[in-house]
Amino acid sequence: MLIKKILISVFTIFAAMSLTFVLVRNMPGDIIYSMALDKASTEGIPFDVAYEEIKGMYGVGADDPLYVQYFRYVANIFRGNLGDSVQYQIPVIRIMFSALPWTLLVLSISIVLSFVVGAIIGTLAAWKRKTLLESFVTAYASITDATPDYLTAVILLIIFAVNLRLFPLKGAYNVDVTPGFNLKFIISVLYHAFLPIMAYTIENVGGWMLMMKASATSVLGEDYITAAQMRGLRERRIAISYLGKNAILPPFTRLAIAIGGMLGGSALIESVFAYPGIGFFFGKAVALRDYPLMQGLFLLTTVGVIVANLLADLLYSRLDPRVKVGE
Amino acid sequence: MTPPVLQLKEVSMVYVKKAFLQKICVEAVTKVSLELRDNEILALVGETGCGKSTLGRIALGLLRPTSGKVLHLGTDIWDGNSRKSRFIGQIVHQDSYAALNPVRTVYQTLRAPLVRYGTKHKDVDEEIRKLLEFVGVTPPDYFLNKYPYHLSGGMRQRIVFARSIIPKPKFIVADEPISMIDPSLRLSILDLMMRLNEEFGTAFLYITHDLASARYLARRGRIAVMYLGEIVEMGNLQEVFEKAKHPYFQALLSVAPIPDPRAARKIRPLKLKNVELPKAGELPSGCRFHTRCPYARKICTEEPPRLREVEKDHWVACHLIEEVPKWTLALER
Amino acid sequence: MEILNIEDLVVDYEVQEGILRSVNHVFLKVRKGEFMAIIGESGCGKTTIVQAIFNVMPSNGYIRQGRILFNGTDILSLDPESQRRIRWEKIAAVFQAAQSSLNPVLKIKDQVIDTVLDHRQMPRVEIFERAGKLLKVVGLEPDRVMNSYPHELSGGMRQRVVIAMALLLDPELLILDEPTTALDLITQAQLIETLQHLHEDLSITMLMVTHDVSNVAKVADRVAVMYAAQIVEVGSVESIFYNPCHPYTIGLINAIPSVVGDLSAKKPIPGTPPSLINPPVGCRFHPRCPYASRLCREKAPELIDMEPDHIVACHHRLDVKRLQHEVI
Amino acid sequence: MSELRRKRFLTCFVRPVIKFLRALAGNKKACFGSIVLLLFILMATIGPSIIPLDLRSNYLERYQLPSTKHLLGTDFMGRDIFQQLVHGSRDVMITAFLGGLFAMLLGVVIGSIAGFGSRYTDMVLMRIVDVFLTVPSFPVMMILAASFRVKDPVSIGLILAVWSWPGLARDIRSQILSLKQREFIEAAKMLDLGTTRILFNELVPNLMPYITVNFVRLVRGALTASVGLMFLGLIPYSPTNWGMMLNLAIFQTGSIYVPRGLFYVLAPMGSIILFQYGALCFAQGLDEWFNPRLRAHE
Repeated sequence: MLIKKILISVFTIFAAMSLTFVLVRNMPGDIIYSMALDKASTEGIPFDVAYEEIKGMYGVGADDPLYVQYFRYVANIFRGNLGDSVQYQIPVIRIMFSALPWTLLVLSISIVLSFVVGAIIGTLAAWKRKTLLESFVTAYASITDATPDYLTAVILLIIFAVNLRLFPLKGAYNVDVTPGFNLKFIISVLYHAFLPIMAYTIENVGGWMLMMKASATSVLGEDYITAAQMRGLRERRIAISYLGKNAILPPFTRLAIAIGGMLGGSALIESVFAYPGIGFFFGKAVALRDYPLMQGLFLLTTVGVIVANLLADLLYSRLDPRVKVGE
Repeated sequence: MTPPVLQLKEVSMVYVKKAFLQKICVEAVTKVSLELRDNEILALVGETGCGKSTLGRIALGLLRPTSGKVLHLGTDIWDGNSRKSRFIGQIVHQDSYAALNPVRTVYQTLRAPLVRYGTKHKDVDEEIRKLLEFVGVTPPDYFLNKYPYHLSGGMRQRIVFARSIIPKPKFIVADEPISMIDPSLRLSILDLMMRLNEEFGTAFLYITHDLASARYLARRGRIAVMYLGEIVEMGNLQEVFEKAKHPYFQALLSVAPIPDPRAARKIRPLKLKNVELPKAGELPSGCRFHTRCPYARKICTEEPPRLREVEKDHWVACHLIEEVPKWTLALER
Repeated sequence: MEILNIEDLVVDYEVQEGILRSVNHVFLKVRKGEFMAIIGESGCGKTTIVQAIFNVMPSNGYIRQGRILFNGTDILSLDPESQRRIRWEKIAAVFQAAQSSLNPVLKIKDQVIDTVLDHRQMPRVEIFERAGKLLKVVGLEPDRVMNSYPHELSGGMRQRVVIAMALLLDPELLILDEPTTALDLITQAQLIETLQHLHEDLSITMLMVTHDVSNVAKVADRVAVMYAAQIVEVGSVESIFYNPCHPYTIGLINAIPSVVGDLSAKKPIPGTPPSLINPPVGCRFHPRCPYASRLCREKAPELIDMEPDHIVACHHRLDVKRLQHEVI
Repeated sequence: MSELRRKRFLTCFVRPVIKFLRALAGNKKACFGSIVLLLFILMATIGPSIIPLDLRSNYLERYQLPSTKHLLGTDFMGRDIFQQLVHGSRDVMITAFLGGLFAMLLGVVIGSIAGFGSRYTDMVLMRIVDVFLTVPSFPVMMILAASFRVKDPVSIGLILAVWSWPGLARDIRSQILSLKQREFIEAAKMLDLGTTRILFNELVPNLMPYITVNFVRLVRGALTASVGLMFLGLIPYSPTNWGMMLNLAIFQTGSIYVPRGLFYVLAPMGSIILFQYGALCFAQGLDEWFNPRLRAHE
């Protein structure tokens, strides 16, 4: 199974690369025109020369057969050469590395937070039937499900940043702190990450609660729960090792998809908070038609989702003894 | 002499399971030869996983055997790559709920095949009423617009039987038709099968793990006992039940529940060497029962026994027929 | 001396269509040391009785009234902690579909440890020793089984694991709820034999709940027959099988084919079991009963002593008995 | 004959509709949901022809609070917010509907081909579905929107659909595979009822619940995504589009910093959330209506 998964992942990465290859190949002519114009003015070379150079850089209109172009393109990617950003005039790879940590920080905290909180509340709601908690879970999940994540972010921004001024409006840390491993910096980072994390968490926790509640409800109908009660086990033990351990499995399989969704939506949320992660730059790149940057960040997002997928699979096989990796 | 409605000649079914870097062959059915004569009831008994359901599906032409021939009324139904003839048999499944389309009413369920088999539109309503009356779903008008989930298991199974006789099949394969029905109603379904057999001359292949019901239904018919994909004993039902010869069938009979306290307490189960069935894909060599058989000898581990006719219409596949103690079930209450 | 005494138990389920009374004024006594069986068809309420004894009703089930006396104390009136303590220490069970009554994500040994530790303080070594002994009693290899996950064992093996777990705390009463369903004939027979041995050797009181008339005939000392949420006849196994007095009992025994004896008198009971949401008025069996009269349609019969240790709920029990003997 | 036809017509078409309407009336959530959806549909269809749109700037009336003159107040240029909302709704609704429709069609067609096709076709299609499911959809939509410079609702709908069908395709495929195994299909085959009949009388009615409920889900997703693209300013589009209103309010004019300008943000936001909530309730109602039948077995 693991080998199959890895093969599919490799295949997916190639599919994503091919997609960007086709996109770059079909770049509208006026984009190259404006890129050349930029290059000509910044480097002080004639427009014609710049135009040809840009075309050469992306292999647009080259005479080589398509497969040679594709091969060259893939080879470049593996060498880490993703070209220069049109807008920032620096290698794409540098932007990727500067943006990635911020996105990872916010996403990892949000996913863990929302999953854990959602799982606990969902299980409790299923365990204690017909209580206020159950109606709360349903209502909360419906409302957050009806609210697109970027609107949640906008609401948080308006309330906490604009009006209450409790949190900053933009950025990842204060300009007056020195980046590095010092308390001031860490506090500043967390302070700035707070609203984005909240936006993701508030948005996602409802889904987890609902999923966990449904899963726990169905587990509660299983014979082994009744059997455990008949065996006179303590409630706490039944709730944790009999109900919880089993109920967490189906939501867990959705974890990878959720990570994909969050990474995909990061363009919106990070833009709302002007938080300099992958999504923020991606949004900018698309809006300004910065093709090299767009392509690099898109590949990075895809690889990120695939790695998250594989990690989730590995973790799952540790949770469920019925699944064996390698079989 | 007309050919039998169904004839299986050396039929085998091998499934290939692809696991990681290896292929596992699972033999579900091995060289089974069987005959279902016109108007006959044949009970096919065996435990879970012995291949009896697979054999039933092969008999109908729903599955193509990996080797061997399936003949319906004397003609080979598999020719070249596809099934040649139309189905002359019908199937009745164990789960009557799954056998009926959940979104269609009783009327809709029966109407389609009636129209397909030539009933005129104006006669359809009348025909459906007649059918329902016949299978004991009365009063018919009450049931016409019911959905399957409105009905009890017994009623659903009757409707399944009603549907299955519409094309006037030569034979019906009934795969555990009563195992999901309340005990007090089981005989009524068996009685219905007997009535269909008598009035329409439909032959039945009754697949079951319940020996007592096989004995009830096929009292004038025959029985075939399967173990791990092979037929180990076969013949006239009365004869086979009275003079069971294969140790496996003896063991089954010795543990078959009897609804009579004194008789039930008298019979001691035949002690087997091993209670667990061998794993699928790891069939024992020689006689497949030798791992559990209390009488097994060296020859049993080496050579597979052939099915031999030991008495008139009584076939047994065992090397040690003469040595296995005689079995009698002549127990009075 | 009764070990278990159920008095006037009423259990309802709230379902979409209304109120389903699954157990309707049931009285039942189980004596110390006996093997008692309750026979009834699916949905007649027999499993609900077991759930009520353990007080583990599904979320839509409610015990409306009645007492369940175990050695004289009403279990239902105890506080939750005392109820929990009685479960498994005094009353253990092997459930319907025992194969699925093990937690799939825990090894057998962990489930054994959980079960013991929630009732007694005991060092792990001792628990293992005791569990090992019991697993041997039911015919399993302790080392292999203890380190397995449930899905690594066959259905029959899991069933035996559950039986061994039931004996962990030396219960006085063992309840068997359809212990043999979904098992092959040979495995079934072996299981029944194991249970009989346990009953005789350890003198545990057994209460078996099943629809399998034949198994009851083999193992039970006394039998209670249940129809449509009510008990209709209780007596010794001999009197139920050879001298049944309720038309339903007669019909049920007649409806079960056998691998021995005459089959010509076998016939099904006409009609279908009633819905428990709108059960028939009067005697609940009257729509299917050949002896039904106006009285049966109007008034529900009560359980009345026919002879010592044989009670029947039928208005026409005397006629039924006479007619039965004439037929035979 | 005609009597029979009439009867059949009644059982096939009229009765289910009546039943459905009754079920809607009986289910509070579904009732609420369908009323909300109906209001939005009315707003999108006849709204723009009743309510005039005046996009001229009027600096004297900037950031007005709601009043009888301006139902939802005015924006940074003194234009009526309610008018913009109504006129924007048409494009938003059409885009969402088309996006959902295209995705549904793609999902159903590809899922059916995989479900009914040979093992090889199935395998190839499922690998493709895996790829589509792994690569997050919103970035792809962003790239497509940027590359193709879309303007009209049909092509935006297509772009939204290109990456949102695989979930449904996979569901449909597994439904078909499991239905194909079901005994009643086997029985129909043995009765020789014919492929068309088996397909349309036996299979499709069992798939309808999944398709309808998923359609609502896809429309909701398309609305969120299309507004999101507009919100990031990736689609050049009319200024009355709700996403554009949000974009203008948050990124360009700073209306969120003006307390009186809040209505300019809240109006499109509220509309989106209300629509989503209505559709959610409607879908849940549908689900409840379809499911008791399927659950009745247990």
